[in-house]
Amino acid sequence: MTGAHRLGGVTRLDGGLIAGGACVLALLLATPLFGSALIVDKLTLLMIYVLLAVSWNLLAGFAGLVSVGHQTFIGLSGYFVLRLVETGLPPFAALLLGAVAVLLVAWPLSWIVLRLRAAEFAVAMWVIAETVRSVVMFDPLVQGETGRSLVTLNAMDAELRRTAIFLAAVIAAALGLVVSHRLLRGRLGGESQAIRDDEEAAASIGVDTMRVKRVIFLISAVGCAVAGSLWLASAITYQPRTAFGINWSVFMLFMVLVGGLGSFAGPIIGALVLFALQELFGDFGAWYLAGVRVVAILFALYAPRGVVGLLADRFGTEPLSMRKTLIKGAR
Amino acid sequence: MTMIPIDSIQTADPVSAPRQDARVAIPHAPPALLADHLVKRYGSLKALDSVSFQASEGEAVGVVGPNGAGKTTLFGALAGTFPVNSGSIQFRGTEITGMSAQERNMMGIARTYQVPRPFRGMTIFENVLVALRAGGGAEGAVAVEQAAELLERTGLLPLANTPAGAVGLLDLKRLEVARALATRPQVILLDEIGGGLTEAELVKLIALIRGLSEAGLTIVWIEHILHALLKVVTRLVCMAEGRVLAEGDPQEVMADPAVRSAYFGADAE
Amino acid sequence: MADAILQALVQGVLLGGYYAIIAVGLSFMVGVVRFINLAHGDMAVLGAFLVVTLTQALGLPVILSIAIMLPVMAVLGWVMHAVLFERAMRGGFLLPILVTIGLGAALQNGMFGIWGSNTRSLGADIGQLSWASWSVPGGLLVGQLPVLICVCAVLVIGALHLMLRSSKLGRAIKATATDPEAAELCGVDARRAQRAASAIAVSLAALAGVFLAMRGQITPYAGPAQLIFAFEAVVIGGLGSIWGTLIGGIILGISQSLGGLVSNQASLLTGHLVFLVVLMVRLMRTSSAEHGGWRASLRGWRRTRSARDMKGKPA
Amino acid sequence: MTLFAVEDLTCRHGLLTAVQGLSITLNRGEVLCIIGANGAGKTTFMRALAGVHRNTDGRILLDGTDITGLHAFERTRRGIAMSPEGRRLFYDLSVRENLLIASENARPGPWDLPRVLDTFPQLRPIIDLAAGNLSGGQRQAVAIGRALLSNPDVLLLDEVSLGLSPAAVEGVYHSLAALKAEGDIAMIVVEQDLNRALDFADTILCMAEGRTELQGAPDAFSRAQITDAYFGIHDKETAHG
Amino acid sequence: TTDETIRIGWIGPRSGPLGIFGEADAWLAETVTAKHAGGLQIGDRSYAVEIVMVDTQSDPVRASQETRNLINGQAPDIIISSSTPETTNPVADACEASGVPSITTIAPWEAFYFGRGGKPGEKSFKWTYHFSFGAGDFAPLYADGWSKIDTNRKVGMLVPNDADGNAIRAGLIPALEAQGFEIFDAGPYENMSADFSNQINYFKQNDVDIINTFPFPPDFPVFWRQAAQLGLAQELKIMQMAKAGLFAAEMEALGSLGYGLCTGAYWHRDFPTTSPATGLKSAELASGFEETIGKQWTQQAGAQAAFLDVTLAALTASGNPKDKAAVAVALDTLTTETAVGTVDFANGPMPGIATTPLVNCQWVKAAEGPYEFDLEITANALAPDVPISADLKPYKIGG
Ligand SMILES: Nc1ncnc2c1ncn2[C@@H]1O[C@H](COP(=O)(O)OP(=O)(O)OP(=O)(O)O)[C@@H](O)[C@H]1O
Ligand SMILES: Nc1ncnc2c1ncn2[C@@H]1O[C@H](COP(=O)(O)OP(=O)(O)OP(=O)(O)O)[C@@H](O)[C@H]1O
Ligand SMILES: [Mg+2]
Ligand SMILES: [Mg+2]
Repeated sequence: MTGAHRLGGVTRLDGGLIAGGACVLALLLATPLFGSALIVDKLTLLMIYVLLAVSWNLLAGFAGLVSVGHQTFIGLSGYFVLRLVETGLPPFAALLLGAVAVLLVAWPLSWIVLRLRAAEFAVAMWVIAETVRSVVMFDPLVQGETGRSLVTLNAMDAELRRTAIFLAAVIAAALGLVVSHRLLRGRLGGESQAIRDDEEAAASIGVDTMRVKRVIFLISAVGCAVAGSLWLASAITYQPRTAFGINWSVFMLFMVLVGGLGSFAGPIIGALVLFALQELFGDFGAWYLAGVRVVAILFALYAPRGVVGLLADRFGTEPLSMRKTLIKGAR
Repeated sequence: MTMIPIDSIQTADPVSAPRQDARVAIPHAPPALLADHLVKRYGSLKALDSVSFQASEGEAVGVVGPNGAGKTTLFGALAGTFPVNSGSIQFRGTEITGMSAQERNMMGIARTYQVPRPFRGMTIFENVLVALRAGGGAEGAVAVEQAAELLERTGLLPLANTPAGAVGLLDLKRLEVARALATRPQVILLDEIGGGLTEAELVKLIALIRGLSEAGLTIVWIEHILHALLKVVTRLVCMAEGRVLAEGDPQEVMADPAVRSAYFGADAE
Repeated sequence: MADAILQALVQGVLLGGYYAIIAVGLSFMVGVVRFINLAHGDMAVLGAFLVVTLTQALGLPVILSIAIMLPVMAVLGWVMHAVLFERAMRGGFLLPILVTIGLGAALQNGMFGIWGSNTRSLGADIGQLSWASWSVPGGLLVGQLPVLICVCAVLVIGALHLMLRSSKLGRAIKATATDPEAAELCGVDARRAQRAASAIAVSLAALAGVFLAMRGQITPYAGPAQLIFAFEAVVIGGLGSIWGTLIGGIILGISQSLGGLVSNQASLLTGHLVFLVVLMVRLMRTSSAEHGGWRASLRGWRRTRSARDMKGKPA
Repeated sequence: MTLFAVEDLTCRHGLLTAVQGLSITLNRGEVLCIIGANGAGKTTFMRALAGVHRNTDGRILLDGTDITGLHAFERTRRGIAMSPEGRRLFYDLSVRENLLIASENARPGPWDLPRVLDTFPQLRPIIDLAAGNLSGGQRQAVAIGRALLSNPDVLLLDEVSLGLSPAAVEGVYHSLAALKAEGDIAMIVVEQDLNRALDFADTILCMAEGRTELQGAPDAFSRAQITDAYFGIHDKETAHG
Repeated sequence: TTDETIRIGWIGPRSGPLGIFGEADAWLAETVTAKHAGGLQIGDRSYAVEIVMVDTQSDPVRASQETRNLINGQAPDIIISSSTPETTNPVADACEASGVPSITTIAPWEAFYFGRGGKPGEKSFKWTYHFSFGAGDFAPLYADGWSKIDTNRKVGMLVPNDADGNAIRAGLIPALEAQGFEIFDAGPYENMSADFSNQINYFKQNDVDIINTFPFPPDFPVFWRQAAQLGLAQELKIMQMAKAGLFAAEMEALGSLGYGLCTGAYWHRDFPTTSPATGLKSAELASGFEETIGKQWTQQAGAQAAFLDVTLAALTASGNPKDKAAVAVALDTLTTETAVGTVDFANGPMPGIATTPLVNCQWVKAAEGPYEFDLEITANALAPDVPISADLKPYKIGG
């Protein structure tokens, strides 16, 4: 039978999408050459959204763990960056190191919270975000509620800084997508989905459930942390209540839910939708925010597989599906 | 025995007579699986009430008993799905009582679920592939090839790329077997995998399991379809109310009055 | 110092009364109905806004406003269950979390759209009650409103307990929660029972919201903070136990006020930490019970050597 | 007039058809026993009758009215009560509460708590115990009592004697026989004990793989025919009475 | 007949929890635009004035984002922003980063300057300017205000852990001690606390006559009701708020406990000033607000008008409002009259900072009129031009 079967290759649609994605990436990297500052700034935000959505989706969509406390890592990385800059580190080094330092907190945390399930996990994460915020606010550097600005970044030329942060955001988002793609196509992806579908059965076929969950948890934490430090770099102002705000979770939830929980393309679509909604209706203030939530509820109840699910139903195949197909015939 | 004419079951056998070539355990080798005085409580209920059980290397053991006897619970305890309240379990002489389900699988114990528990979000192929990679330690093209082979053997190949959530119960039961086998076990615990199969399908199933047994796999099989069970197993354990009622040669166990009243529900007059 | 501790304990207990009442509806939903409503805090705030509006815009007496608001919120809870929760409950544990967190955020912004940003309070509408106090022997002063809230909490919890224990509806709700199908077989309309449970929980939340508005202020965004307190009280008190909610609330209140004694900044933090510790201890206790004792369970917490290394499988 | 009629009932679990085209009729005072191997579809059939399994085709008529579209609780209130497989007591509630729930939501009728306690006197001493702590026989008594408190016209009993000691089985059948003698209630009983079934039933229905294998008066079939059908050893010559 | 348009970006909270600060904005923007419909004469050119309004929704994240969008999308010549460090700091940061001049106000200047990492003495920010009262202004204000009645000069401080609070703790407490007050600081606490009994006991034990607090506004009623419950309010002579108690709405929410509370004010309808940008006198600003908005006047009416005064003055002083550097240079030394008095950047405490005066006020039960509370001016040491309208009365529950 050797050589009689193999994994299905990339479909033509997906090939097109990947090629298109590569073009978009190239285009993005070149944007600072021709795009206005406005465009660059907006795209930076979009990239941060993509990174957040991808990170959160890893945990919720593939490991079945809904966290409403991932703002912990967003806020914490900002704080670490501030602290590191205060010690005299150059800001860009601090941005990178701050995000990585989040692992120091996420790793021990994972030992505890990953033993919790479902709602207990969700709520415990939220309380942890609040707890970490309280602790961070003890540091006189952040001045309690008020927070602090990353003023050292202002020393840099505005144009250069904007470009650098934008490129960093594009690379981070692209890296996030590539890493999650590799992971999900690999052994870990299958195992995490198995855990999501049935943790007990997954253990019974030899999946080290704790390890898999921990790896995914840490990756999603680092993803959020990188997004957090990019956010700080572009906003410059750090405020604990905002950085640790539940709103981050609501946004991540919205993007992933609307795009398609547990799909690869979903978070990207979700980020685009949120971005578009914000551009179009952001001026309606609270009613816009309420509307965004209502849309999320409607999706949760009536299209739980999101836009990607709708597309899949319409066209028969899911775009950029993580599904592995078995094909007859040697390569 | 008023209600179950064993002879008639045997004559209805579509494959062959019961196996006579039972593999005899090597005298001093430790049993593949040894459970000693297992107790499992659910609140006030003792689902396992001091159950001792053993399966020698390469042996095929059948487990029968009325509903709620504790058969599935025994499987859970052996596979490490949940910890027992007391008692100990050994695998080839190694103490495994405190080990997790995953570690036991890694050592070579695989189980199927009576109520199938597929990974519904994944295809049949992916279900098997994840088991091959996680428990079976296979990688790359080899894993794919082995998955295809397992699917072939369990008759699931045509459904390979169908989501597991979308196939019927019988196919899910086959998937249970394929997925357990994918972890390359030395002991496989089969829980009512024959229920609901047609005669023709039963024939295939029996052939599959006998093949496994002949390849040296230790098999423990819970089944209510006796005639199928008896074509594979060389020893029978009957449980009732969390205890082992009788064990030994299948014919003798079936004839045991306690078994007849507890399991077959008929008054042993 | 002893004086300060005594005072802190008394205040903690009184504060706990409020936490108990904000938590009891949530406890009822989570523990008895087995539905997690992350919009609980926002429903509390919504109830409070209704009373504020009835009282301040229409000039009704507070008591009358509450009497009008409670059934309105009950109907809202009923409808909410019929339209949202029922559907969400069928989708496993994920959907209720997603739906109710979305609902909460939608409520917050909707309330903001309607009532705007001003902080509102019922303190002025209840006159002296909002600050009057009794002095008790030992030089302690205890506020009348906190005592009233405490008494209310005990009454509500007692009533809920009685309702669950010996009313037709209570039995129907409990039965439905354990086994909706068996309940239907007994002639219970399971959906109605669950909707009624939601109606009760939502109106209890709203009542708590009114107390919040009496003892402090409310804004459309005040809900999530209340939800956290409520959740902490429920978990500390033990899921599924209605009286436990009272104990949980009081423990939370006392932790916060004792924590405040150490450092004012540590007050809320202490509450969070007590919650996390209780959660962890309970987790370890369950796993130790399952594994037959603490030692065995600790062994389980330590990751054993990889079984694959130990034994090795045939390649 | 026929009290209870089922026409061509088919039930599915997802893609699996668990019951295929079953039809029965029943009058007051009549008892139908359903027998069949594990997984034959008996429970699914009973659940469909009671209205808790809703993925069905076919019609169910009570007193000539089509009740197919009704919810389980509505059927209970119209006179179909079931003691389900596994008893399904409310384990954290007391025996009294278990019984009260049924009587509170029942239509008016002859059955009330005292009468149930007279019928099952063994429940008196344990009335305030949590149902989860009862023995198998006690549980079964509570489950049947609970069903009776709904004052049914049609009583569905799934696995009446399963897990009961012979004495307990004797007791239950004694009560059921008395009920049958009163002639007000029609009963459908799933029974694994063939002798019991043959003794107690006016009609037996033997199922295998969701289909009717045998249907008719108990004495219309030979023992061999029944046992063959019972174990799903499907033989076209001997099946169908 | 205008040659060019000056575009002013005005970013402020108009919805969300801080929305009350922005109530007057739209009306003031209209008034100013209408007044300059014929063009603003700068040098020899006349410019049309366009004010672009942006709502932060009280969200610092959105404030930062919208500022960048505004800068990139609409090329404003200047950006102005006000009300709380949570608004001004992110906006100023974004402006500084993009090289657009900005003026901000209504946030203690220390919270603005040090909160953003400014260093004392040196010119830390190139593009961002701020005028407001400062923590240092409170000591003379209070020393004057509290001396109007007889007290034991023991002061309890209730100050949270935030930028305002830290600035106060560092600056005000020593200054008050220097003025001969005995200070009892209950220590920093986290906002949104539900229980203040520890602090109240501390104050009671030390028998304070005066309490001074700078709370997050929603915390104050919780504290104050508890203070009444625990008998502290009954023993006090002066309850001095800052940050909280700026608006009548807050007092209304307190009911009878609100009569007699003291608060500093950065503007009042009795200020003897005129706003050049709107052309309205203080009393006119207040009544205009009440007519247009339909609510009781707030300090924001005048403060925001002053804000526009400074903005137009800076643009005018630059000589060329389209030249960002020129605007910034003009701001370095700008001195101008506004609705809140003289704003003088040349002699500010830090480069780019100007201070404005405060008066001390007491909320009293309104004698007449449609509103429940009136704000009486009781002390004016920092703004001697402003007339005192009432004597300070010792606090008594119910007024
Ligand atoms: N998770 C559980 N919680 C409480 N009781 C349980 C649980 N699992 C099983 N039981 C009880 O334990 C007893 C044994 O159940 P088990 O599933 O082992 O029976 P079984 O022999 O496999 O029966 P069947 O032939 O019906 O599959 C039953 O009374 C069952 O109700
Ligand atoms: N919830 C379910 N989902 C899927 N399949 C089911 C479900 N319940 C039962 N089945 C399947 O439907 C078929 C009929 O089951 P049913 O429980 O009706 O049989 P039964 O005759 O009552 O068996 P037993 O004697 O074991 O009680 C079986 O193949 C069973 O596996
Ligand atoms: Mg079983
Ligand atoms: Mg059954």
